[in-house]
Amino acid sequence: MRKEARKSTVPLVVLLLSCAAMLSGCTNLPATTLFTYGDHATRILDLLMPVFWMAVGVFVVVQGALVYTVIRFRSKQANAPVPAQIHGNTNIEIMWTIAPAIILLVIAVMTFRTQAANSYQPPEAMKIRAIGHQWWFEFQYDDGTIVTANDLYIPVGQSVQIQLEAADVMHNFWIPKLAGKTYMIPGKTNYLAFKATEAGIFRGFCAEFCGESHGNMHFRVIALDAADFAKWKTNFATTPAAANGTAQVLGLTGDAARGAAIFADAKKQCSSCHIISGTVAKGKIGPNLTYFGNRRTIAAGMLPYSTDNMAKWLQDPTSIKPGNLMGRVIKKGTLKDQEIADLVAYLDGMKFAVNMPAEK
Amino acid sequence: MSATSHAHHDEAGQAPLVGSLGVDSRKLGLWAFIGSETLFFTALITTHLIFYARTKAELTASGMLAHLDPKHFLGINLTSVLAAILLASSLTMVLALAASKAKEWQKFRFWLLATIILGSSFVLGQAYEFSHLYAEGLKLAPQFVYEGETVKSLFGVTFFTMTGFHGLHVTLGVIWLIAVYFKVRKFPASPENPMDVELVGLYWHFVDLVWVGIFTLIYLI
Amino acid sequence: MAEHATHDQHAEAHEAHGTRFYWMVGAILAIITTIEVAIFLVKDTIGHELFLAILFILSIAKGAGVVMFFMHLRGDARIFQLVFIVPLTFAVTMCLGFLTIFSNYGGIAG
Amino acid sequence: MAIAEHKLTSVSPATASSGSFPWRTWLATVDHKKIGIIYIVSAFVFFMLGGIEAMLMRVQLGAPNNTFLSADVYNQLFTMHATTMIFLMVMPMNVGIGNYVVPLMIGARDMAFPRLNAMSIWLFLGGGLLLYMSFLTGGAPNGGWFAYAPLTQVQYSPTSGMDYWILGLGLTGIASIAGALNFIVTVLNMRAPGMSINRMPLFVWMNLVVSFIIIFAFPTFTVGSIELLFDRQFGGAFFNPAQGGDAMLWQHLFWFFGHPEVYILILPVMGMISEILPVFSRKPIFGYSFVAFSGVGIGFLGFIVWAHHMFGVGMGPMANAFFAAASMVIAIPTGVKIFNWIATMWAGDVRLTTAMLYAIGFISMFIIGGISGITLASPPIDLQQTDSYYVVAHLHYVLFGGSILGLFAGAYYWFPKMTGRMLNERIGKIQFWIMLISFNVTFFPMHIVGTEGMPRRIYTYEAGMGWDLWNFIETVGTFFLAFSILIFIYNVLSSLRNGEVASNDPWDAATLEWTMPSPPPSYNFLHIPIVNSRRPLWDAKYPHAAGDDHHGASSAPSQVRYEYTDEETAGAKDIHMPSLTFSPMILSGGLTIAALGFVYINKDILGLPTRVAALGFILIGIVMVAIAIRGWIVDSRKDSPYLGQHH
Ligand code: HEA
Ligand code: HEA
Ligand code: HEC
Ligand code: CUA
Ligand SMILES: [Cu+2]
Repeated sequence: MRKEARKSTVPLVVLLLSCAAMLSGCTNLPATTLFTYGDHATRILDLLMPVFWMAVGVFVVVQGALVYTVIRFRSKQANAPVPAQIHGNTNIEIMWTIAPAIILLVIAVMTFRTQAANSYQPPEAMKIRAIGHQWWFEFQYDDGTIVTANDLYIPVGQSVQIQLEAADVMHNFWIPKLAGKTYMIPGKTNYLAFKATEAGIFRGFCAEFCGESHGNMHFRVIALDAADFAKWKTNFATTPAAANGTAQVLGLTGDAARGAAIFADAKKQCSSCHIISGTVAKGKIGPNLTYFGNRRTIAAGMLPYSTDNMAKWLQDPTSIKPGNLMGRVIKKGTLKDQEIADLVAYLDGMKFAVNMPAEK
Repeated sequence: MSATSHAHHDEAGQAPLVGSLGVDSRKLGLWAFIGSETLFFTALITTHLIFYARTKAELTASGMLAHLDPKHFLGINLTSVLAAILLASSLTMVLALAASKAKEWQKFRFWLLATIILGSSFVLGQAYEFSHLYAEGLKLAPQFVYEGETVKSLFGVTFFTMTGFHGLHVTLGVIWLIAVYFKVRKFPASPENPMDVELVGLYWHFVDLVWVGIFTLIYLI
Repeated sequence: MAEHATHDQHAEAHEAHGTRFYWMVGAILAIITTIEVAIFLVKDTIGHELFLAILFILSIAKGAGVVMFFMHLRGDARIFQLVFIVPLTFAVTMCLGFLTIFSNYGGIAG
Repeated sequence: MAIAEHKLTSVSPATASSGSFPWRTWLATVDHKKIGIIYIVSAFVFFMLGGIEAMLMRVQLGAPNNTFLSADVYNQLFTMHATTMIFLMVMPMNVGIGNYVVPLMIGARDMAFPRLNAMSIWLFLGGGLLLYMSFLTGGAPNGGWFAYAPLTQVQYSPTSGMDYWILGLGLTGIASIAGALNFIVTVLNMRAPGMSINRMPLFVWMNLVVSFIIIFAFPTFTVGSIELLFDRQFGGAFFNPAQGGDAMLWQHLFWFFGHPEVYILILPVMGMISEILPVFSRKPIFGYSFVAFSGVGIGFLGFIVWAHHMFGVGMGPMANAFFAAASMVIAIPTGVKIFNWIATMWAGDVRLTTAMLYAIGFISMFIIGGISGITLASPPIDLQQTDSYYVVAHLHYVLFGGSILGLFAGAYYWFPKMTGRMLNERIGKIQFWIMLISFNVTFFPMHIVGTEGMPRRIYTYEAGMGWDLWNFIETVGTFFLAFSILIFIYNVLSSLRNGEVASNDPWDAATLEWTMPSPPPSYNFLHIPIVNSRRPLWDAKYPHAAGDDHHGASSAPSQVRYEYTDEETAGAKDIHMPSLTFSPMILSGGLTIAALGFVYINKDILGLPTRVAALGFILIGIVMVAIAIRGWIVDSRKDSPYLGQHH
């Protein structure tokens, strides 16, 4: 009897864990796939749910049969007689070959329907080009006339078609709440179409291992109402105004105009890697920093956006994000604190108002 | 490789050559190995075909195919001769086997030597072909030069890798043939001889078979 | 699977091929090769599809000849046929599968 | 190992020696049982290494924003963890147990090619050592166990790590192919009289199937890694899109191998389960031919599902649908196995020994892993789950919950046969429950964090994602898991010294290996048994119960013996076994040294001297190989009834 009680710890543990799983499934966590705000992800969830319950059914039946058999037929005495020597039964075999086949057929048919819906590329979809870099995302609108990085702005209620490419190694583009993953592959172009159904800020990740800082390659999707999105686009398309203003950082006062000069200074090399439209900065190695003041994060999700964090980044990019390319040139001490303060003032000052939705 | 203990190890201590399946163990092992090698060479050939199709499509699209088909490198004359040599060596090989089974050692030595010579000529021919192609601009590099024009293509890489590994197999086959030649000479009375010959023969025919595939898929199409 | 098939049967199958037979097979294979090269030289006049079709048939015949008669797979123990044909099927599956996948470069995950 | 050795030498005249550890009889051995033990022990050592790597990873992931490991070290660790567990632990452990048990089960004196067998073990060790050398020489491989291009190209992975990976796995690959050929010939051609194909134990069946999978799956991997080596060292560009190569080609070549590989890891274990369940249910396996042929079916299907690892790469919905359907079909033969196992226990006399507990645990956990596999096989669902911890959960449920638990079942089952001592059952049961529970604590939450968006292969994560608690629990679980393995080690060491002495047939089993002394003498069977049913030993013990055994049995009883007179035993000296030889080891050593040369053949580390040294290594290696082949030929002549001296 005591041994039987022990035997039942397995299902108990599994049961407890699955209860816990359900509970946590009921919380809307930042990156969960179970609360969706995009048609692509919703269709997947609608497929997952019935498949999940079928799986639970199969699990309960088979696991139950296993545990029941073990408990029921456990040897009760040391010298039990040899049980009947049964070698098989063809009818039963056929039955339990067919039963799973039927379940699988149902799963397969549902799968194909979802596949068809999710791979459809609506011709009217807004086209956005997304390029994966080690370890950040570049986003281009309107054939490259608008270029930004790490914050993907999309309109709500309109299909967008992301054209996925990679500049170096493979990356994997994933916005759990909006759409399933699609790889970004050098030498190959992939397409992913989806539609956000609610305004909000959503988490995005690079999901394919892409080298040292793969774990630090995130992005944000900012889904704006159609009007707000149109406004964002118009604003972004206008060249940033001449730098002015100041910022308090590292206990110093940074001056934006001075920062702009530093940024443009060929010796400091910022301009050889970054683009800021309307300036001499035309480098294509790093993210486009136009309207950097609007960013939600710094360095592809490494740090939340703030002037302090920006200063931290400029002080020593490598310590923030191991292996990143900028750190090979900008090392600890390359920039003096005053220069950093000026640069922060410049970059932070470059912004316009956006009607930001909530994090979802 | 040698099977020394058999299931039917009878009391007289005389190891029979056949086991529970009624076949020779080494021969079974070799056939299975040949099965494995089939997939090895198919993977190499498939790689080549994928990139060749791409190069061809790109050259056609840019209108360069007419005078820049990578195929122009591969002289059909030399390769036909090589194919014929390898085929002939297969014939001499099987004749050597027949002779060894009939215990006609004189004949056997003649045909085996012929096989060795033909096989070596194939290797030499291939070495000549490689150096010739190299001089013409086809290198183990992702581009090749044809009459002064550089083409970005993996043709050289896939071609040399594939045929190189085939050539390596032929070389190993020649070494094995030579080893069998001397073994039979040293132990003419051994009843294992026909099987030794049969094994190296199987391997040799397989290498020929691979060339049948390469010749058609790479040189002709 | 042929259990305990006697060795002598296979041995007989081998002996059945005299040297003349091998010469004949060799000659046929040589002729096939000649035809292959010949149609290669005239391939522009016969059209690409026909050229490919003939070439495939000829080289399959050639390969089959080598395997069946030189390697004696025909008439040899079933197990040898099995361990050669099964991987050959996998190999063909792989080759055709890869070529199909690579010819149609979808670009859509689904 | 001391006791085991003592036992072996005491019964085997060929290895009789006294005093210190008989190095020679082990290093130059061609005995399948000794080779099996070397495999098992070295695979276990690699298990510890892979486990320690996992524990380091888990410590790093135990808390958000942790800085215990750097990103670079973490990446090396998970690459080496998976490479170790798959290629240096589960595969060789399967081969080791198979090596020991298969010849005994089919009534053979040894493997078909004993010297080739010895070569396999040393080559496997050479490959493993080469892989681990990379830690000392500037960085272990860091591209993940499937080494996706172009990250593994030299410009993105400039250390020599990936070269070590290619060549190390190349060596173990040759060892695996040679081993598989050996198994194929042994199983097909070395069976005792009457041991027909449809009477073979299912463990033997699964080893046969797996050997075929190995020889058909490994070549594509070999080609892929040769091409990768050409890319990295000899100016190729197969997988480098920047120069016209194709990153997808690597994935196809790898997974054409990689998927069959996972069945290479599980099928032998399923074979063990199919041996253990009937013995401890005191019944024959239910539906023998269904269980056997479902294994064959899984083997075949395994070759047409490879691209289910690539649903996200944009092959298009048609291709994905095909691979999805094919993957789902595999659930059918697998289900057949599961149901037949349950039916085997049904109405049986189920004795819950440690081995049996592990076998039941295997079924139980594998069901979970298999079902999560089915959700992954649906492309839309996979697009959310791929590259997330959900996959990590799936793969550990099938690999740990499957392979490892099954291997423990096999270990408890065959340990008495291999060493002559019983493992302690009480400790074993405690170990089982700790392991089963901590396994679930470690890996079940991974399903959840995966669903909650945690990507795999990230060295750290930010707080507030809802992942912290689960990751902490997983890390705690890992320590209990390690503890359970320490218990096992204790059990093995103490049982070797003073465990209960094992009789020939401690489990009341049914197959031929239990007719022999524990451990068996070097020549295995004094008289080769004559087999007349699927359960020769059982039928000899229970003639009345064997009556209804008309499946695959002929009317005559099997002739198995396990008691011999001294006189008969003395006759054993006439049994000729192949002699000790160092040639296989020298050959493997030569190949390993040459492989080391290839790692550096085109490296600019110290300029010319490196290349010269590398070339030197290659030449030394080739010379060693040549010497070894000569020695090999000479040695094999000694054993030839026609060419050798008379004994
Ligand atoms: C032992 C190893 C093993 C085994 C046996 C399996 C078995 C299966 N695996 Fe798994 N798999 C791995 C090891 C294994 N896998 C590994 C290591 C990876 C990750 C590689 C990496 O990326 O690092 C992986 C990844 C992986 C993926 C890719 C995920 C991704 O990266 O996106 C997929 C997708 O289809 C998949 C599917 C399956 C399926 C369908 C099975 C089936 O064979 C399972 C069949 C079994 C059952 C279904 C349970 C028993 C059946 C019944 C009780 C009958 C009734 C059932 C039903 C009706 C459903 N596996
Ligand atoms: C058979 C295969 C196998 C096995 C057994 C394991 C076992 C374990 N794995 Fe494994 N794992 C893989 C195969 C396996 N894994 C694969 C294929 C991957 C994918 C890799 C990739 O993405 O490329 C992976 C990835 C993987 C990850 C994900 C990494 C990532 O994506 O970032 C994690 C994380 O927790 C993990 C953890 C563990 C743990 C905790 C164990 C534990 O079960 C280990 C338990 C064992 C021990 C703890 C050993 C005992 C040690 C001691 C007792 C130490 C004491 C001794 C001395 C000091 C002498 N594994
Ligand atoms: C060698 C090229 C290089 C140079 C020089 C360089 N950067 Fe960068 N920079 C990068 C790269 C690459 C990244 C992206 C890093 C990442 O997220 O992985 C980056 C990121 C940034 C970011 C964060 C971008 C984002 O989208 O969050 C800022 C801000 C930045 N750089 C500012 C500067 C300034 C200011 C200078 C000059 C002092 C400079 N960079 C010099 C390459 C460079
Ligand atoms: Cu980009 Cu991971
Ligand atoms: Cu798979």
